[in-house]
Amino acid sequence: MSDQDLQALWLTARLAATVTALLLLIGTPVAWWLARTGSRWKGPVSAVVALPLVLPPSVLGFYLLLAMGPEGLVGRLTQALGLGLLPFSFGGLVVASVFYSLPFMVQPLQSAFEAIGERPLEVAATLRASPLDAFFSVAVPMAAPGFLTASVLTFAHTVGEFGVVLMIGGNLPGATRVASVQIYDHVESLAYPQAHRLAAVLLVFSFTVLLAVYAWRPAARREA
Amino acid sequence: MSDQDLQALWLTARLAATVTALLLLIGTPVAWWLARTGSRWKGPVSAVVALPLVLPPSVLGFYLLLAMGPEGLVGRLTQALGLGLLPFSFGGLVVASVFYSLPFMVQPLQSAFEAIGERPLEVAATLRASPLDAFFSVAVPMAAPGFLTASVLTFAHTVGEFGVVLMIGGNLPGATRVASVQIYDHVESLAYPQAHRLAAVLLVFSFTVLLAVYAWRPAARREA
Amino acid sequence: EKITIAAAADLKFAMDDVVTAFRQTNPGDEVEVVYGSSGKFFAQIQNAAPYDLFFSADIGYARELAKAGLAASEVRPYAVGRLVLWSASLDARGMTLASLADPRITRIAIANPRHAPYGQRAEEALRAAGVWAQVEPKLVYGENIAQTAQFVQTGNAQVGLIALALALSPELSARGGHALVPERLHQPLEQGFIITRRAAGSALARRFADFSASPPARAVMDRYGFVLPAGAAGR
Amino acid sequence: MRDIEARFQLERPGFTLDVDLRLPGRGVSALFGVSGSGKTTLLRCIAGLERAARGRLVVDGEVWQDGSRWRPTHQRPIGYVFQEASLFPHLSVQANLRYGLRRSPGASDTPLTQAIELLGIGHLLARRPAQLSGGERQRVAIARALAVSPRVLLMDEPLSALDLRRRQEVLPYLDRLHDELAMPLLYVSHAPDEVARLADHLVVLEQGRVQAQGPLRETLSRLDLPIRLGEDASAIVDARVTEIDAAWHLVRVDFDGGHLWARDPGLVLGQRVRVRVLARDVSLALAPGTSSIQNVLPGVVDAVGDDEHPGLALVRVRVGDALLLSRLTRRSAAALQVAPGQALWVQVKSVALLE
Amino acid sequence: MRDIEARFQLERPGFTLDVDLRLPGRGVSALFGVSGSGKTTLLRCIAGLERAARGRLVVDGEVWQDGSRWRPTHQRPIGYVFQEASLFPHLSVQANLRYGLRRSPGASDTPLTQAIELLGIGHLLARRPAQLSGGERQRVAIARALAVSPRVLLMDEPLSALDLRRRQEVLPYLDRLHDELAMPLLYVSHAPDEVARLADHLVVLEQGRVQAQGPLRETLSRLDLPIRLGEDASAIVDARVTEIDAAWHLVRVDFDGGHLWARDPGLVLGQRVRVRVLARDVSLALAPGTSSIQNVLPGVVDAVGDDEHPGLALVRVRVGDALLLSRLTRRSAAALQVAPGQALWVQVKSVALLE
Ligand SMILES: Nc1ncnc2c1ncn2[C@@H]1O[C@H](COP(=O)(O)OP(=O)(O)OP(=O)(O)O)[C@@H](O)[C@H]1O
Ligand SMILES: Nc1ncnc2c1ncn2[C@@H]1O[C@H](COP(=O)(O)OP(=O)(O)OP(=O)(O)O)[C@@H](O)[C@H]1O
Ligand code: MOO
Ligand SMILES: [Mg+2]
Ligand SMILES: [Mg+2]
Repeated sequence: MSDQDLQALWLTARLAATVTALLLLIGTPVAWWLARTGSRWKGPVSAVVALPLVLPPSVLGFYLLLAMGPEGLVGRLTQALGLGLLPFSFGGLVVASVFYSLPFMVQPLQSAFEAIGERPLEVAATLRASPLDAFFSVAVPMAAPGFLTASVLTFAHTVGEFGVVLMIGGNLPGATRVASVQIYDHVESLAYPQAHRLAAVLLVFSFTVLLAVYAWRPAARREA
Repeated sequence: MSDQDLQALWLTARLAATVTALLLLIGTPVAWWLARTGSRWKGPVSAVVALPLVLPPSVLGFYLLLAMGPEGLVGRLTQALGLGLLPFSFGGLVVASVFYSLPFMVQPLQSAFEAIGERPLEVAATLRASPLDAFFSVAVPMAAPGFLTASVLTFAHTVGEFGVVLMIGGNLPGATRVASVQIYDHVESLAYPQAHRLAAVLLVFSFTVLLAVYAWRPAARREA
Repeated sequence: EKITIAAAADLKFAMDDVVTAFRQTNPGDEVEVVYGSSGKFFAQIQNAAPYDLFFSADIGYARELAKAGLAASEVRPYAVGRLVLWSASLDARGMTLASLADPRITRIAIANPRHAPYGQRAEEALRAAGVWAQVEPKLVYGENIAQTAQFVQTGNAQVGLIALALALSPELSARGGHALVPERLHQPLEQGFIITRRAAGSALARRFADFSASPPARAVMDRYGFVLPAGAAGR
Repeated sequence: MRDIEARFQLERPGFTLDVDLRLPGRGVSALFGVSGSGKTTLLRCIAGLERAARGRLVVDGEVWQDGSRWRPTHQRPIGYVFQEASLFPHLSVQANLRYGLRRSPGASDTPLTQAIELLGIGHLLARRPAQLSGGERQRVAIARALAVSPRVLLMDEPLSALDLRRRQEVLPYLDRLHDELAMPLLYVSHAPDEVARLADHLVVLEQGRVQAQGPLRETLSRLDLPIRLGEDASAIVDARVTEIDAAWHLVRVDFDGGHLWARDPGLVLGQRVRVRVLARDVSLALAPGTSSIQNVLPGVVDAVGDDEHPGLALVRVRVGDALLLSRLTRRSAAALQVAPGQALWVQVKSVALLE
Repeated sequence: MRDIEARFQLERPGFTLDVDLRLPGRGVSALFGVSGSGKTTLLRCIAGLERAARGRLVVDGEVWQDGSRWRPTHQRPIGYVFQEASLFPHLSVQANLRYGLRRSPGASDTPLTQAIELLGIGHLLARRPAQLSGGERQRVAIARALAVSPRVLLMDEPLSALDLRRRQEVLPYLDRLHDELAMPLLYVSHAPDEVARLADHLVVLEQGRVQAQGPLRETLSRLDLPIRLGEDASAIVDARVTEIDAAWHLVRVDFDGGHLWARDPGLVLGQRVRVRVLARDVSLALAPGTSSIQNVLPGVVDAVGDDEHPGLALVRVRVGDALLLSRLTRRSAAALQVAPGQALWVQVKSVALLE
């Protein structure tokens, strides 16, 4: 495997890890709110969260490119803030992927939170746990399988991301040329053996990680 | 909007619906088995099911193209069965998408089944329900939110599918030119207004569907 | 110094060799090449993509960018592409466009005529040869010319209309022969490049632009079947 | 042979179930034992919910489990009331009740209709389980188990969340039920009065093993066992109604050793009844006195045993053919010089007619 | 004012809670009522788990709820034992027990250590809740609620899954607990013996409304109420230990109206005790006889009332300052010509010393 391949793999891992971490921070409160609110905004917010799903990645990438470009709304904002432009940078990929993978984090988490029900949180409250405390000490551990599913889906989905990255990444080695793009490049260059090799590495690596994750997977907890 | 655009939208809807229906059939037993087995194959099978996630769609598409081509294993099989070759056909897209979207069906369903626990099924058995009967009359309705999440993720993911379709679709109007490809084509042809229009239609349509689905969403059931 | 070049997919092998040649004479410089479809590069450059030179498969894209003020140089033609019939499973050497009507040929790959220059020319040629009506139902469309070649190479399409440059590449020439499509059957595949606005101050970009018109580069291009457009020599 | 033959071994970390039971094919068998003694586990084995249990189970001549044979739960004609109500949260009360009924070919609506009325849950049919109180949930669970017209009824503390009055309404119903349907009922309970009232057969479990089993009457009059029943040690006497005193709402029941007056639960002349006499209600005297105690019978001391409490003694007195238990302080026993063979008067403050 | 003042209105489909209670700031208040009468709902209101409830709640002078003021559950110093054990399924027994303790600044380990020992759950600490029996779960839930050293303890039928022996061990402990900690205990129970044993104050709920409330002694000796207690109608007498008969394991307790002998639960001389005398254990006689009944006291009939059963009467007899209840057949009452003002002998077969 070439240095470029290794670089692409490493970039992919960094991107997926960053996006998963950010989405755990962003998606968890959203999922929690959706799971427990009775607000009439619940439906619309759910739909908005799910929207990135139905947008084809290349289309999403195109519109993100327009939005984050020098004439786009986001682009003007980031420029005004002195952040420069997001497309064609690692930061841009992260922002786009967070947006793109949001539903993969939120939906499984929401289901997991809903499955907990009210009672454990009521019990926690009677045992002096503030809502925040109960969230971390009861809801989060009880939703552990959901967190696992959500994180695996998010991480994997980011690793497998292609259309968005191709559009707003610009295929820059070390910054935006992730493994999926690199393999695609190999394929487009008709360099099949190289493509096979990198794909195999990605596959074996992913399989190993998944196997480890599932071996450690917390058993679903039954009511007590 | 042109006829071609409408045709692409219709094709997309058909593809997503077919894939979701098939995956409900295929993914449900897999998820059920994973949720309840104590077998040591559970980890490996979970990992295999999750694998399509980490494969970039274009890469997956490329290997499906190889596998389903005249020299590939699948291709030889389909030819021997008199089915011809799968690439560049609606059937091929369906097969590829089923493979590609499998984890989106299986993982939320598995979480939902796990959250049910043993007790309701034990109760059902004492009330004369065979395992199959209990599955349909207890597990499925109790996992309803999970089915919804899984179906929405699967449907949406298929609508948004691009890389795989691009690789094995061949862009044939009415057979494999789905909306995502059509929008991309507009973009590539610099026909931005057409791209915007189709993307907007797709967006509004999807949002409406999602909103309807979430409005109807069964409230998560609490323990009783 | 460092530059990034966006190049059309048909240039893949030729440009790699040009860059190798350039590096030999300019060892201290870094040159990255990104290949893709011209339409996508166009959209990206409009949105400030960090490409210093853009080698388009259709000179039209380059002209559009120049018109929009996104070029730091005039539009320079650098090659005229050629279409060939190529197959991995059949012997394409004796084929003509008329052979495509043969019912034993069920799948024919061309690039998407809507946005890929090679696709547009392929359609023109098929029409001009009078076989469009018979051939059209058998067509499958690649997103760009490289993907079109892939369809053929994997055997999913028996024949494809691809770039001569690709058919001459080591990967494809080993698998099957090709037959040139007569130039008169379609508009010329005139290809052009620009230095983008962001590279206005880059000496390296200018040097590479100049190098690409230099004899060593031309030799490489010739090897891949790219003829120099009439009147472009010496610029 | 309509008996239930149940032999099970089940290993769990820190607990082993190892029982060999023969339960009568009709009537109520009470499962008694402290928390954690394996009562629930035993019921689960019988229901076929513990696949890991080895052993043999024959019900009514049919082998439900033996070596490799294994009849799955849904093919065992049982009714099971779980220790926690365990209603289906996704179904209304009505749908919960009909769930098993719909799956029991040939079962009639009648038991369910009766149960709904008797358990007072008619007004709850449209609700979801989450909208019920604890006792309401338990009542729905009982009705649901009865609706399938089971051939064996397994009940794990079904009345624990019910108030006294409701319990007193449900008990005679269960009583009648197992009688009419000639269906054996396995009943886990911590309430000795429930056991004494309902049970024909008693199984005492301790740490997963059978400590005692046998017909209730016999088991109850064993002086080494009643201690487990504490305040509720009692004897059972079979008798017949011979007089009804309508004015005072009393009935007289005769048995071999004499007669007893009891309040009238609405009996008819000549009816056979089961009389429960609590040991704590029986005092001994050397002569019959004049007190509000109406039932004074001559008897002969049969045996003197220990009570749970060191200050108390349990005395078994033969009254005619019947054996009564009396619980008194050891000091009183000494003062009266109670010893086997001694003749004395038995004062019975009150008795309960169970049927 | 260390009282609890609780006024709540809560509307539910088909049910309305509307109560106005004043509960003593120490001792046990028992909540009594049939299934569905609103007991759980009331406890939930007090715990702050029903945000929809309007009303006013003042505990120990602190306003927990009033109009717009609302103290959230986790800031109310309560201990709550839910009707279903509701252990955290993801935590071990040990972690369940320490959950609240860790969040109660200044709370000591002692209550938990004591509770673990007394409830016999020490060997279960490493288990998961799913691996416990029903009674074991309930015991863990009780210990968990006690561990937070609450200032008010709310218990919703905490002993319903416990066997008699365990219950008899836990009851004195709860007794001592609320005594030592001077902490009010609100206790929902269906078991009259528990209520009679523990409670100082009784609240009877019916269809969401308070039907009766008052001190236990007073409420119990009301002749119109004991019927709710059925077999367990009883009177409470305060007494002091005056003699210990070690040989016979008996103690003598004196009260204003005389003395009673009871079995010795391990008391010390001079100790104050609460004596529970069940109406069913009290018979009346015109003359003291020689029977195994040790406790015979002179008394005067105070009132004659109705029992639940038409054949029975409840007679209230004044013995010194104390009021005892006797339950006898109307026929006996007639035979003895029982009437207010009549002097007679009260035979008490057995009494329970509650402390
Ligand atoms: N979530 C709910 N929605 C609607 N009604 C409810 C809900 N919870 C309880 N109820 C009703 O409110 C009434 C009081 O319920 P509550 O749980 O307070 O009764 P309880 O006195 O505790 O009874 P039990 O002894 O059976 O536990 C009942 O009629 C019950 O059906
Ligand atoms: N899933 C399990 N894993 C391990 N041990 C268990 C499991 N379930 C129950 N036990 C243990 O097995 C023993 C018997 O449990 P079982 O539930 O049969 O008791 P029980 O007699 O029904 O008690 P209770 O009256 O408290 O309900 C207990 O010691 C319990 O801790
Ligand atoms: O090189 Mo192209 O833009 O795929 O025809
Ligand atoms: Mg149990
Ligand atoms: Mg309740």
